[in-house]
Amino acid sequence: MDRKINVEPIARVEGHGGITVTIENNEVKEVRFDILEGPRLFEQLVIGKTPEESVSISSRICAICFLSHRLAEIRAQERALDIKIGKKLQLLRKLAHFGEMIESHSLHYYLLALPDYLGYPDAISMVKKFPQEVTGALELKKYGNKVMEIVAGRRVHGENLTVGGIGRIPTDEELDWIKKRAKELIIEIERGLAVWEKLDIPDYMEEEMTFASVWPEDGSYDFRADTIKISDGTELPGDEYKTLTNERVVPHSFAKRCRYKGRPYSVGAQARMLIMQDRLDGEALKWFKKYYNERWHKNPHYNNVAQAIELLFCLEHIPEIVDEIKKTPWEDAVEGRDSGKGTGIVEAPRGLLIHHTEVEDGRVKYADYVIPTTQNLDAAELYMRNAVENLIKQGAEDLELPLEMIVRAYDPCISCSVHLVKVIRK
Amino acid sequence: MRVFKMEKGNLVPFLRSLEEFGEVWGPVKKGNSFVYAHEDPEKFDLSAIRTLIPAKKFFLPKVATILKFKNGAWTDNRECKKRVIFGLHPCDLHALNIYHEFYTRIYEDPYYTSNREATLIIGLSCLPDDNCFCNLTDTSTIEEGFDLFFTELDDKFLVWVGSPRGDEVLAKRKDMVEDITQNDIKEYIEWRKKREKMFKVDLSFTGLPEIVSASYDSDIWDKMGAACLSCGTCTMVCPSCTCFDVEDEYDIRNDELNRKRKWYSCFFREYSMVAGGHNFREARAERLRLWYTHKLVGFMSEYGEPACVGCGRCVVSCPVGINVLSVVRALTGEKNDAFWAKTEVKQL
Amino acid sequence: MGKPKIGIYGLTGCAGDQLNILNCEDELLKIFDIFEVKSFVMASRAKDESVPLDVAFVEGSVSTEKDLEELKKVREKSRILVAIGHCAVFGGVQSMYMGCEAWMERYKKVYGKEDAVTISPPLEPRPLSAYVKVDAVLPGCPIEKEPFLKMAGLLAQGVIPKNPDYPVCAECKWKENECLLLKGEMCLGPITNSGCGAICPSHNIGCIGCWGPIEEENFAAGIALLESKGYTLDAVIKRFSIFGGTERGEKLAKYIESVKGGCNG
Amino acid sequence: MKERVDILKCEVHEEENPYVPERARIIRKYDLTNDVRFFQVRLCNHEKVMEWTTKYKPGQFMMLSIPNVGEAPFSITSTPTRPGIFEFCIRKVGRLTGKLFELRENDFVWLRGPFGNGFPVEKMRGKDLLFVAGGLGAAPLRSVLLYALDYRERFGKIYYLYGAKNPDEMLFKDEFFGMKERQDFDCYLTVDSDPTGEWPYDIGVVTTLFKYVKDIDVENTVAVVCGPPVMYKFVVQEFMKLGIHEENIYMTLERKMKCGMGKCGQCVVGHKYTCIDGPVFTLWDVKTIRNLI
Ligand SMILES: Cc1cc2nc3c(=O)[nH]c(=O)nc-3n(C[C@H](O)[C@H](O)[C@H](O)COP(=O)(O)OP(=O)(O)OC[C@H]3O[C@@H](n4cnc5c(N)ncnc54)[C@H](O)[C@@H]3O)c2cc1C
Ligand code: SF4
Ligand code: SF4
Ligand code: SF4
Repeated sequence: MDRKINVEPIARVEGHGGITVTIENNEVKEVRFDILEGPRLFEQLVIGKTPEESVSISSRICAICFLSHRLAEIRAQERALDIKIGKKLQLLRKLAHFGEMIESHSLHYYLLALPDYLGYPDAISMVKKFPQEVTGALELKKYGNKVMEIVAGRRVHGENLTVGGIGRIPTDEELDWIKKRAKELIIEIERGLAVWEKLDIPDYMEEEMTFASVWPEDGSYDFRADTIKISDGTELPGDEYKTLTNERVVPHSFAKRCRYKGRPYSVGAQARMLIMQDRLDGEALKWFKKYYNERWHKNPHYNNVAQAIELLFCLEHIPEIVDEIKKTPWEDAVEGRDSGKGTGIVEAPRGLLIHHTEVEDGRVKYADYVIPTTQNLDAAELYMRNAVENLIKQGAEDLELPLEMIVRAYDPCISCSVHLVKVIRK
Repeated sequence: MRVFKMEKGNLVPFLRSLEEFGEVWGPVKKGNSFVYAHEDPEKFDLSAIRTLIPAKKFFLPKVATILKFKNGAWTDNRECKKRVIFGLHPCDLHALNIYHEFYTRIYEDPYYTSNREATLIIGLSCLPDDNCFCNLTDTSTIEEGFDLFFTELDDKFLVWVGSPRGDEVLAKRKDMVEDITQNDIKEYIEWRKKREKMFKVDLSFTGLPEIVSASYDSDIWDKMGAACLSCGTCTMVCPSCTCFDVEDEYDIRNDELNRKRKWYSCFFREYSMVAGGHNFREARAERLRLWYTHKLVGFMSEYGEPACVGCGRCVVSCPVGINVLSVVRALTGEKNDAFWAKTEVKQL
Repeated sequence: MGKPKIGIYGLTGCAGDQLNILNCEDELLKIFDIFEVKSFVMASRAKDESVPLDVAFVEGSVSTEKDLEELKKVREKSRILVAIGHCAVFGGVQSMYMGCEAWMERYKKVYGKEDAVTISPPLEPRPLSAYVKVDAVLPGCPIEKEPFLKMAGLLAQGVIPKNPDYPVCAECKWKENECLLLKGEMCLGPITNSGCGAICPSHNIGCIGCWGPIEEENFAAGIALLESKGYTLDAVIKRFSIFGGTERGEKLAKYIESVKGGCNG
Repeated sequence: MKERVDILKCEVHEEENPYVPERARIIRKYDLTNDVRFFQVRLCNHEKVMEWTTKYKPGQFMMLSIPNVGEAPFSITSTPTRPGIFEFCIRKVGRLTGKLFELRENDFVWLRGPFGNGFPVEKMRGKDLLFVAGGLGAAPLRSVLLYALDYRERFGKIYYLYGAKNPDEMLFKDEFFGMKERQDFDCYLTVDSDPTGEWPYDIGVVTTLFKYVKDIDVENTVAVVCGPPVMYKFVVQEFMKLGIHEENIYMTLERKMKCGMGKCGQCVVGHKYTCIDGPVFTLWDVKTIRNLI
């Protein structure tokens, strides 16, 4: 049987991607995850711009995780320029970042991933059977958005958080609302988490995987750090990110590809949770223990539930972040120099995100961005190949949905992956 | 006019007590400027000079739904709110009087009238800063257009009663005021003298309407036009600017159609554009000329006074320094160091 | 008359505009109720590309041959085509060097060589109007919820909406902000389309121009003004170009040519 | 909150709000040219029909609303001497007019008005009248022309000169052809050019018709011109040649309007608001208020 399967565009992911599978004589010849999203050349756009401009531009890489991009770029710039910021600002950034996780994870878990497992084309169609879950999802999403709106300026591409500062500090009333609402919403995500228990998690793609995430120096489960941790035990200082990423260009994609020690690796909520599991606490820890099993190390579908648990973690921790913000006095940032190199490492909702910058006399001279989806592409291809091979053996007809589900499990943010490619230096 | 005096300490309790009539609004600090806000009167800043946006926002809201369309019929949608506004200076009150004439002439604007009837207006004396020139526009004192007016002297306020409503309000608060004495009048006269000496703007407005009319073809309009950003700031901050735009908006949330009106500006491109894309004032220079002729000449012939009340808002607001003072300076051949006058802006 | 049939499409961009549609949490079900959504790939697997559409919303710039193909297909079957977001309306940040440094050179700096990626030939990013007729626009990077709902409301009633013709400063004054430009900050409010509600100036942050150039922008005066406040011509031009899109890009290139020669890169 | 003491008034008064439009039904419509359409409408509220259609003056305009699209001013082309209906001729130029052209008979529009000063029909009494129209200018002129004809005995000589680009562009062609038969006034029609070759009357710009104007008492003549702005200059020159006084020469002007009541400001010229001080102006006004045309 010769067959060419083409799924394009992949629905319910952000951006344009396509999967091409070529099967000859019941043998898988090629499995390709194409990125069709056009090139935008971000690493070139920021050249010659000021650090602030570079932050505004590079956060446009992606709308869903604009804030992560923004925070990564801000961190890169602050390290390059040796700017030291105060604790209150740190906390405000953390709060906004938690908001982004909540927004993005609720969008992905409920609206983009769950419909597959439950057999619906989209979340809107689920309303009849799962009214509480869908409205709960929208409430969570709205809340995450509201947190970003308050702290980061707006829902998408807010400009309030800047290099070394913030335009407007949220008022106490706003902060109190954030805290109060976080507590109210915990019930919603727990309701959503309960759905997972009833689902059948496919196993036709499983294979042991390497994971990577940030490794916060203060021992907390957080989304920003200057160190990367890999599941083989390696700890890398941020500046040495290339040891992990090793980006290369492939002809079928405007997104570059990454491999660690010649093997695909994976980033995202699943990676974070496996690497930082000892740092979980509260209800989030209980749910993790409930759902954790050996397959987490070899099956990308668990990224979905990892996101939902992370969402709960964020909601649980927001009240204490708010309390601390309120009692911490404002300190102005300490200015450093106007030339230097720096790497900013954060966790975007869909995984490790790296912005590297080089600034000379207050202007960006060189930039390199490594995006989570770029890092996950090879892993996704590997799992898809496994899936196709096993499914053919089982004589399955419908290959499209299983493949799409694998892609969607990565919550890929294709538009970012594309532009984010390594600059070849002569 | 009836006058009383009030101890300084009585002001805040007095204003607080007015909440019984409506929301009490007054000038509060925002950055280095002031805005009218509904706050506790304790926060009102008596030293406030001009607010960023004048009190016209209460009578012609920035954006308001005037009509709703439902089941085949348009219905009046008047949202009026009872308010007490404290802190209007003489220039602001003159501007409100202009508003009143304008919005009641020939056709009475029902929205304006409702808002006005729902508002208690309490004026407050002020001491000019470097950009105030109400002495030149003859608007530095006020006789009418308020319910009460407070003049702040060293240790007390004089409270002038300007309307039966004001009288009624005061009548119920007799314990907060006292009759004035001969000495109070003397103090007031001293205060007036001191205030008059404080005006700094050195410029003559004599013969201005004629000068502006005669300068119709002057090339200063083109020079200004080259620098003007058409940002509309001047018209938004000017207390005597009245223009608005009307737009229909369909609200999918409530399935209803709202006809809205919102502030608009003669500096915007489409203001003078008619069918076929023809624009009667294509060049920014023409729009500037319209504004200044309207403010300084047109109004004069209609109402016998210029529409400029000397509040200085355009002086502190236009990013390129186009304002009544710099324009008058240019027209009368005085030294002018406004950005637009100093800079040659080369257009493409 | 049945419900208007609509499609929501994305070409090359960050998907922020589609996301902001999904971000209308309280109104999302309503939107799906008043319109018959035939295609919204970012939100649903179900789609039907075979029927003609009353309204197509298209996000993103045309940056590959594939984008162009898709755009033409959508145009053909839609009665009203609405460009949403800066990329679709003006070209997006990716078009900031239009009229300037050769795009292919920059492309090669990123991908190594001209034909490194063979999947679909890349094009220098341009707005939709560079290729097809656009009936209505909603600018913004990204679009905002309120103007979108307003626009959707009118479209649902069969009326083609029109955007305001005035700049951010107007909304900024309505918000009663102190002017940042007067404080010497680089604010692009006067030359930028309103619609965002002057968010950035309301946060004490100079407008970076993300709603794109207003039709009648006086950028020459803007440049002169910022230069008088101590910014270098180069710095001003760079800032103006970020969200200038293809059109301002070309104007700026001409301007620079006339004052100093060279390019905005 | 505490009950508020009632010093400040906040009730919405029952009196008529001049911003609220009345519903009207399109009872007849047909094309006058390929982009100008004639609309006859009748108010749905029977009680208001007679009041509204008798109280306006020729030269006044109504604000016509279509929900969701907005409102715009249109000259009334009918005359109060023939009450019961309003008539408009409308050129399709944009959003509102475009939508209006999609409407069918029995559909609704919404009206408020009348607004504007209108023609000084009282002042015209006993005078000779010289009407000159170009293109769409025939719309407001038709109103005052029909009015004058209905009160024929009140006026002296009446001339009506009308020019259109070509026969297809002439509004109310049949009506005016019919008028040419009338003995009690002089109606002259012209077209700039005649591609059909069937045009029975003059060919040439409207000013060429002035050759027919004879024996008017210039001291006692009111002249009215309506048409595209470019036409005014030439027609006015002809009036001046005849010796008609500046204050007896009237013209209607067009500006953007959002309220019709001298509030929104968009029609302002100098210190005049076209909607209340106009749309009818004298030549003297036009000369003193620069920028008017
Ligand atoms: C006193 C008066 C009487 C008029 N009488 C007639 C008439 O009898 N028949 C006729 O066909 N037209 C008449 N007009 C013109 C008519 O009002 C415009 O053609 C109409 O407003 C265009 O609306 P639109 O929505 O279709 O066009 P739009 O889509 O709004 O715009 C098309 C163009 O018209 C301009 N425009 C918008 N609103 C107005 C407005 N209220 N007035 C003028 N231009 C505007 C716009 O700036 C744009 O350039 C009259 C205008 C006035 C002021
Ligand atoms: S005069 Fe000044 S404030 Fe007014 S529109 Fe022009 S630039 Fe803006
Ligand atoms: S802050 Fe910016 S947007 Fe606001 S008025 Fe000033 S220049 Fe305009
Ligand atoms: S203020 Fe400017 S940069 Fe900020 S959102 Fe509005 S248009 Fe964009």
